[in-house]
Amino acid sequence: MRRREIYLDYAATAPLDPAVAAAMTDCMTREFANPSSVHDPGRRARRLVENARAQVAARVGAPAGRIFFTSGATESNNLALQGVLRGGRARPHLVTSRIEHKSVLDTARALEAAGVAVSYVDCDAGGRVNPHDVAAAIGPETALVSIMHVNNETGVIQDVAAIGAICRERGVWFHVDAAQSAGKVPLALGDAAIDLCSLTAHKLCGPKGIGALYVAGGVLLAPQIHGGEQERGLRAGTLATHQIVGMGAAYELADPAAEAPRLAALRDRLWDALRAVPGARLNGAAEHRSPHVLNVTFPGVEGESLRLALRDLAISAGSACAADSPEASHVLRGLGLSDPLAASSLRFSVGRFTTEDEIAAAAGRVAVEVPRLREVAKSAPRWCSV
Amino acid sequence: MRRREIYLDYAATAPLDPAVAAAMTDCMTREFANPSSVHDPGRRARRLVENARAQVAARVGAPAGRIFFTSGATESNNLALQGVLRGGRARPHLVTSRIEHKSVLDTARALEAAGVAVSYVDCDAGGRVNPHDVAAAIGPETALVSIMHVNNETGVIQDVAAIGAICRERGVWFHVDAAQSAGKVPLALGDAAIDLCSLTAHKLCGPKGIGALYVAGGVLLAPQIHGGEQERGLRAGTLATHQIVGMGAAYELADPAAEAPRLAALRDRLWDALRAVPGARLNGAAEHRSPHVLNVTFPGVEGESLRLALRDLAISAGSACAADSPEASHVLRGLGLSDPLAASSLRFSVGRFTTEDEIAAAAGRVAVEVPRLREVAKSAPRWCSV
Amino acid sequence: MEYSSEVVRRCDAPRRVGELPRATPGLSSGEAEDRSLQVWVRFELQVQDGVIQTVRFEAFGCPHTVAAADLTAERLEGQPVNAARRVDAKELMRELEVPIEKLGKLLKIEDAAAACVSGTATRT
Amino acid sequence: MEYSSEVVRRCDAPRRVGELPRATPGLSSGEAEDRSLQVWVRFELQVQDGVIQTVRFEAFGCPHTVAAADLTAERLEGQPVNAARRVDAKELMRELEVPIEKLGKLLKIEDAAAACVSGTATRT
Ligand SMILES: Cc1ncc(COP(=O)(O)O)c(C=O)c1O
Ligand SMILES: Cc1ncc(COP(=O)(O)O)c(C=O)c1O
Repeated sequence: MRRREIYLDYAATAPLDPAVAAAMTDCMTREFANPSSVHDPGRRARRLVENARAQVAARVGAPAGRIFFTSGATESNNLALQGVLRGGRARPHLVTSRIEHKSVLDTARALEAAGVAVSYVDCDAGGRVNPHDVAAAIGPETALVSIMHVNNETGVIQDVAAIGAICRERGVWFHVDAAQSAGKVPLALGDAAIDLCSLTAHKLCGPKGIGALYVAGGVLLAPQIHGGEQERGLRAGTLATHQIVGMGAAYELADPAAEAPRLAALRDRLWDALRAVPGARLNGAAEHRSPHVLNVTFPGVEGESLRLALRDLAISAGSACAADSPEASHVLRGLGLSDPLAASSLRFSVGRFTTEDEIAAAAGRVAVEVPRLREVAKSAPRWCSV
Repeated sequence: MRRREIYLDYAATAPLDPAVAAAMTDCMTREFANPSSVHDPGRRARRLVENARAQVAARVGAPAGRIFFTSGATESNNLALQGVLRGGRARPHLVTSRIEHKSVLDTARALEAAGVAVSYVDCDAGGRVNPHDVAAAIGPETALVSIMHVNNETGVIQDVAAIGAICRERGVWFHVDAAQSAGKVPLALGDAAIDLCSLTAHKLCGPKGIGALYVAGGVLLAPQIHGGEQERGLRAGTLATHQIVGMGAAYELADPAAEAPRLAALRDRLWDALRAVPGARLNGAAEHRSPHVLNVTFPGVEGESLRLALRDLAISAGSACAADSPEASHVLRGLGLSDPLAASSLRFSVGRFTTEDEIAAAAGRVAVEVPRLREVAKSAPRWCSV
Repeated sequence: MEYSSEVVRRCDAPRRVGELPRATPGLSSGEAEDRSLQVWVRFELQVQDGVIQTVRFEAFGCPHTVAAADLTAERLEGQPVNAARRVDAKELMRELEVPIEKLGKLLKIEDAAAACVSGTATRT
Repeated sequence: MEYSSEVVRRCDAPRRVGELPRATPGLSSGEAEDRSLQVWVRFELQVQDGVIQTVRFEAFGCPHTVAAADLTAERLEGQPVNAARRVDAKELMRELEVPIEKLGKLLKIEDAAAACVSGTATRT
């Protein structure tokens, strides 16, 4: 028998908070009408939607009217990038980084195929994008800069304030993918030099399949999903009231001031235990980190075998979207890791329901399996561990 | 005090079936992992997703591997049309009808702005599109024909078999918007001459915010939401397990053979009562109708005032997506109704939880309010009622 | 569309709907319409000694139009006949909380009331 | 990635991991690698009278590679030495239910075993 499952993959997704589930169940069973219908039950559903919009807006410091619901941060990222760059206006140039989430990078690639020029800024060995590099990449044709707030693999926080200031100065719109950071790292969109910001519910103990795009006043976006007047014409489709209610509840519940220190303590405790494993290395700058992610390389241990050995831990090699792909993480390679080292890395991510016992148990399991697997490859050539 | 609310707007959306809600709640509280994660909880979530895919596929007579989840039929319609016509291949011509859902018509309009030629076929006074008109509109440049199965305002069923046969013969792909029909009007996609078919859960007592696109083998679609390998690269974004489970349960539960006759009986009973109101006219051919929709014009009664008077009935003027817009229904105008007559029309739609008492009560209310409002406009000029 | 409770109340039970008997002394009527806005309004006034005694209306229009016509009919009673020229759509909108996009319709109430005293209107 | 229960069992507790003592009589070893696939495999055989007596392996690779190396080591024991030339990756794949995209890695098992008897390989 395997030990009880330990879930340390909050950066992939998080369990629903019971309070969120209760709000959703209540909505699902009571208010089923279409929020776009003008009859009474439709209006009641609409009020739930608008209440949730206000909850999300309050958490990210934005006016409610600037929050537009989507099916998740993937769609929000697509809408931000395609909405600006497929808008048919001039300035067909996008600046982004090499360590963005696939939903930004693949969209950038699709835009390239459609004739948009894209500049990919590198990060440093600590996983940070230098604002000066962004400034250098901006040209007269640049319409948009897209840089994530917190990286999903390393937890590294980018300096979106400095990058935003540069964008303002250069008259370029700035999109921030805040899928990982919202509710964990403070973000006040109304005051920030940020024009577009992608949000999602499921990383914050809310439901999967619902997210939002913050669109600052004055930003012109071409809708990508047409039909119907929902979300003021920016995103058509029947509003999923229970999903929106769930996102609202999750954002209202999230209390970064209280939760971030607790998560950081769990993460640090885990790293304290794991650094005792010989050769273990932390990926990403130790400062500037979101409290919930820890990415560690165990040189000389093949990644897939390590994950199988640690299958009682729900952890991940990189992002879940590419979990089954054999390619090494583009993020870790962006930090300068070799393919074998990138593959020998594990992402641990903690969250609301993570306990100290789970952290201790997980560290204990890693401390057993890494040396055992190194035994299997004891005489392996040097390239396996550098 | 108003009477108890009577919900007759199933074509806008339907309440969750309690069995669907139970399946979703179970999933929400137990299996929260990301279905793309390779660890055990991720795999369990993946199995739930694949089980639901099979349930949906079975209901529409398609192989499970040809069903791709989206956020709803609006997105599916967008993906089908944009995916074919923005694919960068030749043949930039789309054939559709004037009475499609806004998510098809607005997408067609967006494609026109991007240089695609679009032909809009008219319907006859009964709301049916003549397959010969579709044939006549197809040219050498035509890539896709998009015709809905059941119209959301009139309930009229289009002859998708005949249209599909024409498309096959002419070597053109055929997309069917089956948002209203799935689970109510028989549809066996595997055997039909249909290449793309849009589905949604919420019209069938499933959750809002989840749908699917059926894509026949060999059909090439350009993804519209990029990033991540979900849905075999056709639609990125974290899969919303509970939503997908809900859709699967809803499609499995739906039993058109048993439900369609019951709905048709309710609808016919309502029409029997309403036709007693002087001047009441049925919109849409009496044959070829989905069992759940009844669209009636009450000439000489202004629509908005009628809806206010009948506010204890949750019914609609047209589609919910445009419920708040002052424009007359494009569908009813397509059938040849004048603006005042289109505006004087009501859509009643019945569903799983509609009772005979509700039908009787609704008919009674209409029979009171229509004559009362006609009194207010007794000497109104002729244009108000023709 | 949102309606103020006053609009709802008046639509549910308008108090001055109908026509005055043809033989009514001092009867005048006026109407106005805008087909593109799908609105038609008619007032009938009974005037005696320059003072409006009784008002009746009919309307084909949205709830705001019906409520505003009902309110106008009520207000005109007891006023000097010239008041019919001075019906103010903007004031009706404020009082009944009518959204601005309905202004065009409410202007027909001004026109119909004014037509009662302009002498040009006859019953259609 | 899905693993057959046999793969999981062998990865959890491979039975022939390690090295034979340097002084073992009849010791031969062979290894193979593919850096682009991130796989390295080494076998050591103790051969006596033309028969493989004992086999040990080491591997840096995915679970399928490790399991297949363990199975190969086990199978070779008691076989004539030429069996090391006839390890069949396809057969290992069938037996362990290895997906086709892993074939390249398993071919390195063939190579490493064969290298033991080709006389070219030495311990690195
Ligand atoms: C940084 C980042 N951006 C975007 C996404 C996509 O969000 P969603 O799952 O809501 O589509 C994720 C997670 O999947 C993420 O970590
Ligand atoms: C015919 C038709 N197509 C498409 C849609 C859109 O479906 P969804 O609400 O799932 O986006 C609807 C209903 O809203 C519909 O009735």
